[in-house]
Amino acid sequence: MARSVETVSPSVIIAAVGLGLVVAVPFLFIVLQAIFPELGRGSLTAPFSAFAGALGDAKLIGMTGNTLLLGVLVVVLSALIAIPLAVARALFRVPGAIVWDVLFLIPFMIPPYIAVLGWIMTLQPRGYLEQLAGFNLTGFLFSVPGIVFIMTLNSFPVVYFAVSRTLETVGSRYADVARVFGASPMRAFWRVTLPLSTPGLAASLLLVFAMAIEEYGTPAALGSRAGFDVLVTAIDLRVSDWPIDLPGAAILSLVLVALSFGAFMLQRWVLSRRSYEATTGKPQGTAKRDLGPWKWPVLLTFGLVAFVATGLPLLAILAGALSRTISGGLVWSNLGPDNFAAILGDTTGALRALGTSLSLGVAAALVTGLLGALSAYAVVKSRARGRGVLDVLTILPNALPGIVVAVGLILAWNQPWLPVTPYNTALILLLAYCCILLPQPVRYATAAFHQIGDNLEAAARVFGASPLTAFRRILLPLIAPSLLAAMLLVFAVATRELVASVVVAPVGVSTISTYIWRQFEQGSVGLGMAMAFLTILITTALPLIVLSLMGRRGSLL
Amino acid sequence: MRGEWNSEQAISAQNLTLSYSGIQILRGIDVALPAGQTLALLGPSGCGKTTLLRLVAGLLAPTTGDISINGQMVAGPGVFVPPEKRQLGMVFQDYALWPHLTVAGNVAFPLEMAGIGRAEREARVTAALDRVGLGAMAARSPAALSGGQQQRVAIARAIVGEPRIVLFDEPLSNLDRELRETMVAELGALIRGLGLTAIYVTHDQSEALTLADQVAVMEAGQIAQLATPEHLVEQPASPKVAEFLRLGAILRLVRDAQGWSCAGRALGPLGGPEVALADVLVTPRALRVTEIGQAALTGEVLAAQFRDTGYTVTVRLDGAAEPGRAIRTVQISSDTRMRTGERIGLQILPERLRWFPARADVPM
Amino acid sequence: MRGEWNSEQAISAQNLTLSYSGIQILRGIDVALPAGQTLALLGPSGCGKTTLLRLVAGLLAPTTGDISINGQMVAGPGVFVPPEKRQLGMVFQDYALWPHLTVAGNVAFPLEMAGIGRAEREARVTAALDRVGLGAMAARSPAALSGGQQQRVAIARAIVGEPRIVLFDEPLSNLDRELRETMVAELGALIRGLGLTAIYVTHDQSEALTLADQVAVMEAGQIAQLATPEHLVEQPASPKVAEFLRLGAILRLVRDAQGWSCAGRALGPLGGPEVALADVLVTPRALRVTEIGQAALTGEVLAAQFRDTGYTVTVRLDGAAEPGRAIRTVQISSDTRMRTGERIGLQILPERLRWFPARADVPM
Amino acid sequence: DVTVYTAGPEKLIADLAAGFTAETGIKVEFFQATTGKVMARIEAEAANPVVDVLISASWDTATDFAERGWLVPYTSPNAAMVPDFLKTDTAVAQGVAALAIAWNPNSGTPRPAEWADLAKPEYKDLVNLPDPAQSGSAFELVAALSADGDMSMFESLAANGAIVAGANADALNPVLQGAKAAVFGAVDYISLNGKAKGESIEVIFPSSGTVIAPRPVMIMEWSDNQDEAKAFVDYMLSDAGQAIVAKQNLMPARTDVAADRPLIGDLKILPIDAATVYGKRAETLESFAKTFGK
Ligand SMILES: Nc1ncnc2c1ncn2[C@@H]1O[C@H](COP(=O)(O)OP(=O)(O)OP(=O)(O)O)[C@@H](O)[C@H]1O
Ligand SMILES: Nc1ncnc2c1ncn2[C@@H]1O[C@H](COP(=O)(O)OP(=O)(O)OP(=O)(O)O)[C@@H](O)[C@H]1O
Ligand SMILES: [Mg+2]
Ligand SMILES: [Mg+2]
Repeated sequence: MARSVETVSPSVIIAAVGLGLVVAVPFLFIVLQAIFPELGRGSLTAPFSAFAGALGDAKLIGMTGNTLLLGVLVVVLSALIAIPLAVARALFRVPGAIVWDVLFLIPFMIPPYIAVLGWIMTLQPRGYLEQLAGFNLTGFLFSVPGIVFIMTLNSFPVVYFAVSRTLETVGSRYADVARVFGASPMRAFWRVTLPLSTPGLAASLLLVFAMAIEEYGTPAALGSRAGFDVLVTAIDLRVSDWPIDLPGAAILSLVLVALSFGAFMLQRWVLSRRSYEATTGKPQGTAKRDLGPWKWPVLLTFGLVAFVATGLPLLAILAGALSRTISGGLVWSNLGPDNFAAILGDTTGALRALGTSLSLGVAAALVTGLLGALSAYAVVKSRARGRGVLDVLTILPNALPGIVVAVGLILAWNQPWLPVTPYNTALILLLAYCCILLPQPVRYATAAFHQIGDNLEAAARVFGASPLTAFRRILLPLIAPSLLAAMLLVFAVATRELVASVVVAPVGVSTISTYIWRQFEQGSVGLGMAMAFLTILITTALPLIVLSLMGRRGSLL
Repeated sequence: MRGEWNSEQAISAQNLTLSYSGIQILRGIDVALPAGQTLALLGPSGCGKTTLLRLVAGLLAPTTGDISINGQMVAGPGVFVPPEKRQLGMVFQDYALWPHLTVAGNVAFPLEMAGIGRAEREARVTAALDRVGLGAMAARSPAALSGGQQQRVAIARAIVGEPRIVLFDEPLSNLDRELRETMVAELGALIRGLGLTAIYVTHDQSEALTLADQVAVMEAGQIAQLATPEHLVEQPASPKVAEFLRLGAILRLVRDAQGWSCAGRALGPLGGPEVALADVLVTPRALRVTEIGQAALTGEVLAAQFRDTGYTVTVRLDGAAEPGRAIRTVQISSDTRMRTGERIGLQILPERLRWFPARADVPM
Repeated sequence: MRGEWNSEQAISAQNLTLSYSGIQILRGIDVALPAGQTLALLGPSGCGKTTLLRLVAGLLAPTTGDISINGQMVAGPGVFVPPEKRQLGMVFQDYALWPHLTVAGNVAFPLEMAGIGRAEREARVTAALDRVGLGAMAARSPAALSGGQQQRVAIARAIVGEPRIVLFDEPLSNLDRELRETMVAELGALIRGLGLTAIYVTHDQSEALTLADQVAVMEAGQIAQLATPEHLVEQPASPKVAEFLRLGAILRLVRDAQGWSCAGRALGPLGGPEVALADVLVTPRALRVTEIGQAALTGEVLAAQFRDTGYTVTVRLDGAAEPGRAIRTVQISSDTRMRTGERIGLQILPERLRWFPARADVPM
Repeated sequence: DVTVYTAGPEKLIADLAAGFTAETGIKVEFFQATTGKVMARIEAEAANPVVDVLISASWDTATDFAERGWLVPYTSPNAAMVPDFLKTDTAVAQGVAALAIAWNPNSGTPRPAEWADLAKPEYKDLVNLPDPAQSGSAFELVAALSADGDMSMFESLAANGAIVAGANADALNPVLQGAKAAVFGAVDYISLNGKAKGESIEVIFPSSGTVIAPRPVMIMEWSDNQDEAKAFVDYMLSDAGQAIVAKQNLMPARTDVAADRPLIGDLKILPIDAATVYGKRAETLESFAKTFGK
């Protein structure tokens, strides 16, 4: 369409600049690192010399296959668990909806290595399960299904939140229309409601896929025993012991990026084939239905999933935290608040870490929320040229392992010629979190924008709103349920992000996760678990407040 | 999908009420519509027409009262038959097209649900789209259609399955007049041809009067009058119905020894009831332009607008406007264009008047 | 927001074209609308009316051509003034209400954007809502309104800021007739009272002819005729326009020595052009019912429908339908109800005919 | 100020920094992580480095950095009592860890005394090995015990159901809980710390010998704070500094500092020819992985 004469909207410019800063810069340096092995030393010699070594690895194909398999399995299982829950949550009055939301958010707050450790300590021989119930599930735990299961527990909420928010927008109206035309409730769901929630579904499955192929903790802890190596394990090997192979890690990361790029193109294709504009200029009431006789079965399902995904790991963590020694097991004489007392004794260190992480979490949520919404707007709603490039930029960090992002950030921001640099300030952590987590708000907001009819923004413009005002007053509130859910995810993950934090944290700054991790390193598993448990309790408060405020405004319940 | 008709009522509702969160939207609705007939619903914006259709379709459950379709109770105390079991078609006021399906996909949906095979389905979709003039747009997304085109897709979707009962919620409101007339004819032919039962909400009286076997005039959640079109036009049940149908002006007349008078002007003996005060409906057909000298009523031309088959002339009657009441105006038709401001005389044809007992508490 | 008028054109467009992905939607549109005037856009569904409004509003940029508002070019080669700088109001065909704002919030938005203080804003919102009869619903969500109520919110939002130019896209399509007439009067008063310039898309000719200073009849992306309402009714530019406006029947007449004849029936000398073949527009006003024996034309009553101020009677003319052409029917108005099937005679009033040169290639 | 990057335990560097600042008034900024992360950071920062003093957990880095010319030659006066094999021109050990068998006495298995014991049927499926690919010292142990490419000990371990379980902590944890009985090649001080806290764990140094992992301290050539960095190295090797090292259950580098644990002199240290061993690193890892069916 002939729009070339229109000046580019400021939203698009902000999005472009923000994406450039947060994503393009570190990514560029990762690519440069892959090409120029000596980049760290400021030298551009021997370009491409590392490719043969990294890509020539005989196991690469197997690992790539494993990675793909893992990603696909986690995606499928996440969808199977999350979609029914999301449907119930979006279309029906589920008692305690906010509580379930918060419970499903908690898996993100548990650092993955702790969650895995919790699972190992629960399911392995003589683990908590065996101590309490007399049997163990070690065979399942250290197998591909076990890995998939545990990773799914950490990622299905992404689907749950995206799909429930998308479905909330769709409401039951379109399905009702289908029923008038003879569709049974199930067919109406399969033919109308579910396809209309494609934006949220596709976006979240993409996110889950990228998260799954990029996650290190679980496959490393469980997969090596199952002989199941994935690309991230190989990447981590390259940076875990001397000699460090940064170019190799960068190159393998690019393979991961390529995989997620493929998934992204698939998602784009799905979304561009059809229109999903369920929010029109003729608003229709979307009151939620009562569950009726389904109330208890649904509550039971929610309860079961929450118990397995959130309750069990939390209990395992609590057990670890309350045990004086691991070898002492779950006997009364071995239990006590010693670890909690120790944390409270070291209040300064713990509190500082907590304060740092919470403020970084909030800041990351705000920055990625804003930037994500603007980028998604630029991609979905604007007609700006080059918006495809922006869309690609928002997907790049999706599959980058945290450590590689961290290296990219250091390479980028520690250049001697930079007059000012966020490096060695807490800002670099914020940049790292934003880069790693930006895909969440972007995907969520993209999905939400796909649902909004164009005339709603057009009307605002006609009535005198500048592009930014129209964005703020009309579009932002309309995508708010999705965006806020994504921002809560960002908050939850940012408060416990470890890998990038460890590498880029300015000297002397510790975050919750680095604090916990250092306790582990010294063998103080109990201390780390106690800290983890406390911080989860504290970080839960914020989502709880946000969700109940939104619930009161009626946009979520 | 067509079935055998029985001679029972295709749709009947007894004493329906509906409240949204305490506000009564519908009260005491009784409808009985024999199979094969068309009921037009007329009524002011917000009076509850769409709500009534939603009740019949099964998209809402009545607060009290019951609904039967073809003799089977579909909604009532302890009974609720879901929409898909009611076998209807419906044109939604806001179209409610599925955005993710193409035009053809939207129209094919009812056939798919009825389990009709692909080949027949495609043929029928094409036929339905051709019927509404959108044969060429089958593959488009509904979002890439104009408003009227979308509305026509909604119509095609409602009729493609030839359901026994079709509910039309202002199905032609966004179509131009030429198309509207064609579509009215098409729909009429379809409804009669297949013996469909239809409820047809419209704001266009000519549509209502053309298509309907019965017309229900609704007002504030109630049915003010339910009658055949002729009956409605000739014998509106109340001044309000007459006003709503724009049948003419309602004048309040006072009787004295000489006969009736209006706003102080004697009109002579016009017949009418033996009461001191009465409201009378003066339709344009009850007035004839005559010379000012001989005229019972005189007035000034306010406007002359070309409509359909001639000019509609609005005349302000002479005589003091009574306090608190609108200036009395009447409309007549004329095949010449009268000048605004021209003064004319009007003669009343008593046999074409319709009398209502005046209710002193309701100022007209 | 009201400004000084200059005597220039408030809106003008030269040679506008618009294509969506290769398909030409609008072609060679030229419009010039002086300040304070109202232009009605009439045209069949899908002809491009909404698209034209969107071009004027700045929601689309023309493929070629330019648009000026109050003498300033707002769209053209290398120029594009965004919508918010064009200071318009608009009623969208699909209302475009914001679901997250209340009714009052929707209506207040244009005032907020204009930076009007809270107190004045509230007063004006209340006034605008009262104007459309929704004063009591200010605090509701638009989703809890009926279709017609939503449409009225859209109207209130468009006029609350009293913008210099208002674009109405079928603003009354979902309102009942009584309300529609009230609203037409309201809008007319507002437009004239504030000296607004308006483009008004409608399918209701009476609305168009009532409100508009000029009427543009569009057809397939082009403007077929742009004229004053009187001119349009009296002198339609083409048979197509006349047909679209439903002004009457178009008959194809053949001239021979005795004068004109239609489908084999001699009509006598009716005047008209000195050609062998002509199309003539026979409006209802050009026909008078007469005795069958003396009548130039005879026919059978097909239908008699009550409309507005009398019955509209459709008459099928006698005489063989020419192959490939529709059966010739004409409409007349009558203040008595004629029986379907009744045979009547019709006399032609030659001075009320409108002649068009017949184009043999276009079968009528 | 000195900026220290360390791969050692956080408590150690925190105490050293505090002690140093108390003594000299010079502030110490430190960054603590695993060897890999510390090195990745240094590599990435190389264009504009910030680190003054590096404490690595792997001697190999010291050799490599010296070859690159990134290190300043410095011999601390306090290093006199550090054995020669724990110091070079450019690096000196801060402390030393050794690899050992970490065995859970509650596991119901007999107390192992030798590496080879863990291949016995009593330990079937009950032995963890740290992954030599992820830990430099574990690699050295594998190299030392598979001299001349003889993988037989690991083959028998694998046959006995021993598994390779991630890095050090991942290997130790199941032993503590009792899922496994012993770690083959645990880093001693972590297990000793656990024992001190009451965990049921015993650290056994096989008399056939083990490998040690000295923790070299280096001063970076680009440092603008050479004097302060040297002062810090001096402090680390002072009596006070070495006592702090000993408190973490590491062996002090100075032979004259006592510690509450077996010291270097008490252990038989398997000889390692770093050049050859690291020259064959890839092959060794490969055949190790093959042995454990990875
Ligand atoms: N996105 C699109 N892609 C292709 N064609 C389109 C698109 N949007 C509209 N059209 C076509 O453009 C033409 C003009 O549309 P427009 O909405 O202007 O019609 P209109 O005159 O307003 O009709 P109506 O009276 O039905 O509202 C229509 O034929 C429509 O099918
Ligand atoms: N969710 C709701 N809550 C409260 N009132 C509602 C709700 N939905 C509709 N109403 C009210 O119910 C009444 C009837 O609405 P309905 O849609 O049936 O009107 P309608 O006769 O179809 O009007 P229209 O001709 O404008 O479409 C309206 O006054 C409307 O304001
Ligand atoms: Mg309605
Ligand atoms: Mg339109």
